[in-house]
Amino acid sequence: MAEPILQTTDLVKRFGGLVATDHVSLSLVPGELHAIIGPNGAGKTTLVAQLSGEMAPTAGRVRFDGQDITDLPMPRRARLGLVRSFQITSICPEFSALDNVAMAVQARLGHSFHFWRNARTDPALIMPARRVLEQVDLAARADVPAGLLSHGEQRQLEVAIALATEPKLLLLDEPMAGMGREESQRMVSFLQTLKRRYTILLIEHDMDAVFALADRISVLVYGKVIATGLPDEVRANPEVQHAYLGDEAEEAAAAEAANA
Amino acid sequence: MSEKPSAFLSRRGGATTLCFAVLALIPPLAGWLHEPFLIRQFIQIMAMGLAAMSLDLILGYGGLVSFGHAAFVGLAGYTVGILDFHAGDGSLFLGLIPGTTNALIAWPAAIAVSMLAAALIGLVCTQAGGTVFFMLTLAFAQMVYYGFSGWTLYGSDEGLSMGGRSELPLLDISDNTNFYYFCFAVLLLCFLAMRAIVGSRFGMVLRGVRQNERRLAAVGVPTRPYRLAAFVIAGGFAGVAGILLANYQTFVSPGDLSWTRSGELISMVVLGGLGSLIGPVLGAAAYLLLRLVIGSYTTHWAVVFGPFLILVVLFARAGLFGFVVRGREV
Amino acid sequence: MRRTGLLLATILAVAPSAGWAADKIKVGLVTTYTGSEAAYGEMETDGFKLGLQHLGGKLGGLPVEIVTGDDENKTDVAIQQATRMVERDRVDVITGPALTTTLLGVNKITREAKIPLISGGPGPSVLAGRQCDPYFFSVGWQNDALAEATGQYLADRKVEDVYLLAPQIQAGRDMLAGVKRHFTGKVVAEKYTQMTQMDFAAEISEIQAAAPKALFIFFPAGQESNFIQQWNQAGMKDKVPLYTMNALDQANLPGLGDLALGIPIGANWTESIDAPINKKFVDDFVAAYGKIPSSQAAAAYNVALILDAAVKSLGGKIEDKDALRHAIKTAQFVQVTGKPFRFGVNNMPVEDYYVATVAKNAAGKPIMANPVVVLHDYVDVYAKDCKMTGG
Amino acid sequence: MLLVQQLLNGIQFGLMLFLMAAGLTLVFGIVNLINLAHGSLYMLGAFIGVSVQQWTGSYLWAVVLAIPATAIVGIAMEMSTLRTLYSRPRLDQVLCTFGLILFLNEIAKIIWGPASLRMKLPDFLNGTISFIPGLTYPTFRLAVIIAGLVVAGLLYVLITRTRIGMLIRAGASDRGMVAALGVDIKTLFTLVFGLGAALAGLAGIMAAPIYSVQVGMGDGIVILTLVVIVIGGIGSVRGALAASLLVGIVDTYARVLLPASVGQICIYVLMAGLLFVRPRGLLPANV
Repeated sequence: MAEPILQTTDLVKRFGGLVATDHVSLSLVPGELHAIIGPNGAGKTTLVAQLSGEMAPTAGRVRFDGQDITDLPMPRRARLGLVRSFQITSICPEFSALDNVAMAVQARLGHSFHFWRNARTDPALIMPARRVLEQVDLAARADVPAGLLSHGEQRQLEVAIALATEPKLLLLDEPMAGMGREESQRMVSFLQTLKRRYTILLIEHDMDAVFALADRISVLVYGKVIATGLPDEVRANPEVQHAYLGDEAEEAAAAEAANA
Repeated sequence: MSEKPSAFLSRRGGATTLCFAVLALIPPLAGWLHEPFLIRQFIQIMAMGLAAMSLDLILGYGGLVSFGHAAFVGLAGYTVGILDFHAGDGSLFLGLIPGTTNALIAWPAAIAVSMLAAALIGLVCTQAGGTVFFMLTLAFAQMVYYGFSGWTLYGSDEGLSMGGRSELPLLDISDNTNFYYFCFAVLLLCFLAMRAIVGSRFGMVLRGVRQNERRLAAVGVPTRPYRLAAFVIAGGFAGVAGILLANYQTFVSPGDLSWTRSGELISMVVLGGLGSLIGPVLGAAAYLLLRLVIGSYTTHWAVVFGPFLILVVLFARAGLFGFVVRGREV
Repeated sequence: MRRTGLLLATILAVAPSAGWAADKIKVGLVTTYTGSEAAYGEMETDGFKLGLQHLGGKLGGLPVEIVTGDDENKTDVAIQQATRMVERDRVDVITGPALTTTLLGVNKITREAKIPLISGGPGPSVLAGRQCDPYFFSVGWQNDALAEATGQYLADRKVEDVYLLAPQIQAGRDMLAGVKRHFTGKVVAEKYTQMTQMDFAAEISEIQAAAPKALFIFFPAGQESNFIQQWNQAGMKDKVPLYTMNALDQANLPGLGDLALGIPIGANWTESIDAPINKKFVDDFVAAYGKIPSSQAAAAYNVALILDAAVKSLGGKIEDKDALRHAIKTAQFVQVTGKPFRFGVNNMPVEDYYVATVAKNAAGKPIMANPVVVLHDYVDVYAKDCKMTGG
Repeated sequence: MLLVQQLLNGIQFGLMLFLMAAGLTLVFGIVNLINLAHGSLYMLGAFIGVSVQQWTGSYLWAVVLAIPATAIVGIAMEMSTLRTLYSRPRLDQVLCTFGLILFLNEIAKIIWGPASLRMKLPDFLNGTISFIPGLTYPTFRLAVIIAGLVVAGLLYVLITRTRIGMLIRAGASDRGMVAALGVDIKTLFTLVFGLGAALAGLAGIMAAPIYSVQVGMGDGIVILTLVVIVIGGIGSVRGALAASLLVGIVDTYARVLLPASVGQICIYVLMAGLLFVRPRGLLPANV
């Protein structure tokens, strides 16, 4: 197995008496699409915050691409290639879709202490940004202020912004949040096209999507990873079925067994 | 917002050109009306307008609510005034630096002082965001205010009177019309510079900071250095405005850097239109002319202006400039 | 286009009628109508108007137009008002500024514009010496001299030591320098406060601890009144005798009631000076405005008298500002104290300075009573430094 | 003795600031509004007090009537303008309340005139009191200290022991929760605002006999109050008390020990220094 690109060792986050992240050790190999699932309140958001650098862990380390990044803030991590998208759409609403993406390109190109040249006519920013918009099927909407895009389009833009930074690892925080069925399906097929080209850590609620996309799945319950493995292994894991899929699923499985 | 960018730009461009054209015609108009006072009034409008424009850079584009901007305006003014003072009696500033009335020395020094102060104050203030930023800028501005109001050598509360305007080679700015066109040129240059800045990569980051700071951090832009840089740049342009104001009055006083002056500057920016650069100049014109016109009918002009300001804030955020071009570039 | 139209309309609204008529004299009155020192503005306006009334509503035969401006006790505002009067209203002469602070601001404009400025009171040291200005006149007093009178009075009574307190402004420095000039005893301390300070608890505690034989204070009227009130509240009235100058007068005495009784005041004029012209002035003032005039009111009355004399000597031809200035300098008139008025070389008055004591008048109101001349026909110490150009 | 006396002066000034700061910080904590016009309420309290005294001839009546009157003005302010600002960006709040200052200053000028007015004290407050041999202190200033302490005590009880206080604390940290409790949140906000206004009015009426009462008297003090709030920790009443006393005492000593030119900067240097060490203030609110 190749050297893991992202690795956490015994990550712990406490809020007072509450343990939101409980000795989480994850490891992602380059090129894989790894999904994290878990019921509400399992600590997914807290985990993402620690991986992206918005929140400092109480204990444990995070390594990325051969470097300890535990103490680095979010922008530094992003420049190393660990880039996230947000569960709740986070765009610059007054900027056009193109501006939003160009901003990410600009960030990739290094510091922005350039004071004179007009950024909107700078081919170094605009060309790559247009390419990414084409990739996510938003080219036609490039000049529309992002705040006026539909919810689905905004979710696409959210991913496009992350892609434009040419990340080594994409941290997708519930990219399908709030989407309709059809939109979700489109997003799934889009993510399919990203698979293998990027290493992806997908945090998602939508089970169908996860099982359709993921190479490996980790299950987070009460801040603990209770299982990691291939989709089928995870699906079959009784502990997962009990803790995550709940009694209902167990009953269903039991009923299935009875019927058989 | 739905207008095509080209049409939109030309409309903005047209309005901006019109503003400058009107400003260029004020001196002949004043001559025609036999009203030299008009020239002086519009020098003040341009100088205050430039100060408001520089505030717009951080307020309108960067979303940084600074309530201490007048401090940077005043600091530059005081630098010019203090150098003039020492030139007058041949003494040394702090026993070290000789005074001068030469604009080529005094003015860069004044801008440097404003930028340096902005850097120091900004270093502390940009650490915090939002409310604390607002209160810190206010408090530091008060510190500067009390510093000068207690500095006996430079007139403390009574202010410091200059011997005359600074001396420029080739141009005699002690003449009001000359000085008017000089201010006009400075305003135009500063406007062009600031317009370039807000359109640049730096400007895009600055606007991004206002809209969604977290988003920028997530793509790898550490926002604080940019906020700080913007604060310093705005301080520098405020310094330019301060130089013009000090030369306009040939007098500087703590009143120039009081918090109410900062409040006036914010009012001008919002009145004219946030994030439009030229809008604040319109705002300054509106503010000062309203005060003059209403003030000539009643001394209680603030009774009208206070509620007017509130109404503009609540219902007409695009300001005067927005009223002219109907829309706002993003 | 709509906006351009609006702008033009505004400009036209701003512009007053052009040109000026030589058939009247336009007097700009810049003084303080707002804040703690607003009493000055009122006193001055009333004093000037009463003078005008006594002169039949005209100055040297010319009808008068008064333009007023509120300086809010701020130098920058005073400068703005003076600029407006010079450039927009085109006044012939400016008077008013009741405080040294604002006076110096206005002087900046009038000196440059070469328009006569006649002080309605203060005569700052900076305008009395080397930087004296041919276009500046004081028909009130020279700042230091008021305090010099008090200082002389303290010296005459062989008071051993004195504690000095004033705000950190030009007038404050003038006054304390004045007290020290003729005082022979020891100066316990010379303390300066912030210009706009209203609470003096800390200073009063300091003075209480220092236990001087005398305290001299100078503050503008509003602040002075605050100080005296707090001085009494702290029970200091009977412990350390308080001395001051005409910053304690009818501008603030009515509000203080009995609190100020017995305080000696250095002054160039008091309401109790026994001269027919003064009696008429005071009585008519009381009748017209329901209050006793203050030092500023008296000086403003002088302003009317001197302008009348000057314009008369010019036969109404006031367009030549240099001639007007000269006429003011050489104007012959009897000032409100009952003595012929005379300027020194520095355009400061050469006059008697008194020390009066606050006491009740027949109606039970506190007044500056029993004036005693301390300095006769006094030429201030700065006059020798003044080399006035243009005579 | 001098040191003790100056300490009392500092405490007296500090507690006056506290009356202002408590109201401002409460409003900030619960409705997240920066109200620059808080100083105008202080001014109105003083002016109303002077008017009442002119009618009735009594300082006590002035105190009794001016406080609720100021509260009513405050509530009117809240209901007419400020209410719409709660969800607005900071800039809007700052500007609108700045506009209010301009307006209220001018209104006061129209009603009470531009000249400053004086407030007279009744005889029993106008003397000195000697509570330790050798130490005399003005009775009125002592009364201010007592009033300040009493208010601090009442606020403590109000916030920690009563249902309203519980709601205030809850409202500061979680607005949704308070609404979920079935409390009319609008009324609560209005009440808190009224309370803040009443305290500002009390400060004004306490200040009136010491300072003179004039237009714009609140403009300076509101800035100082903001400094106090920042030092104390925004939204924290305990912090406001600690910071007020600190600022009052430092200001007093700075004024007598240092030349007038540097005295007033001290507070701001203190603030900058403190924030460097404790960016969230002395006693941050537990939000």
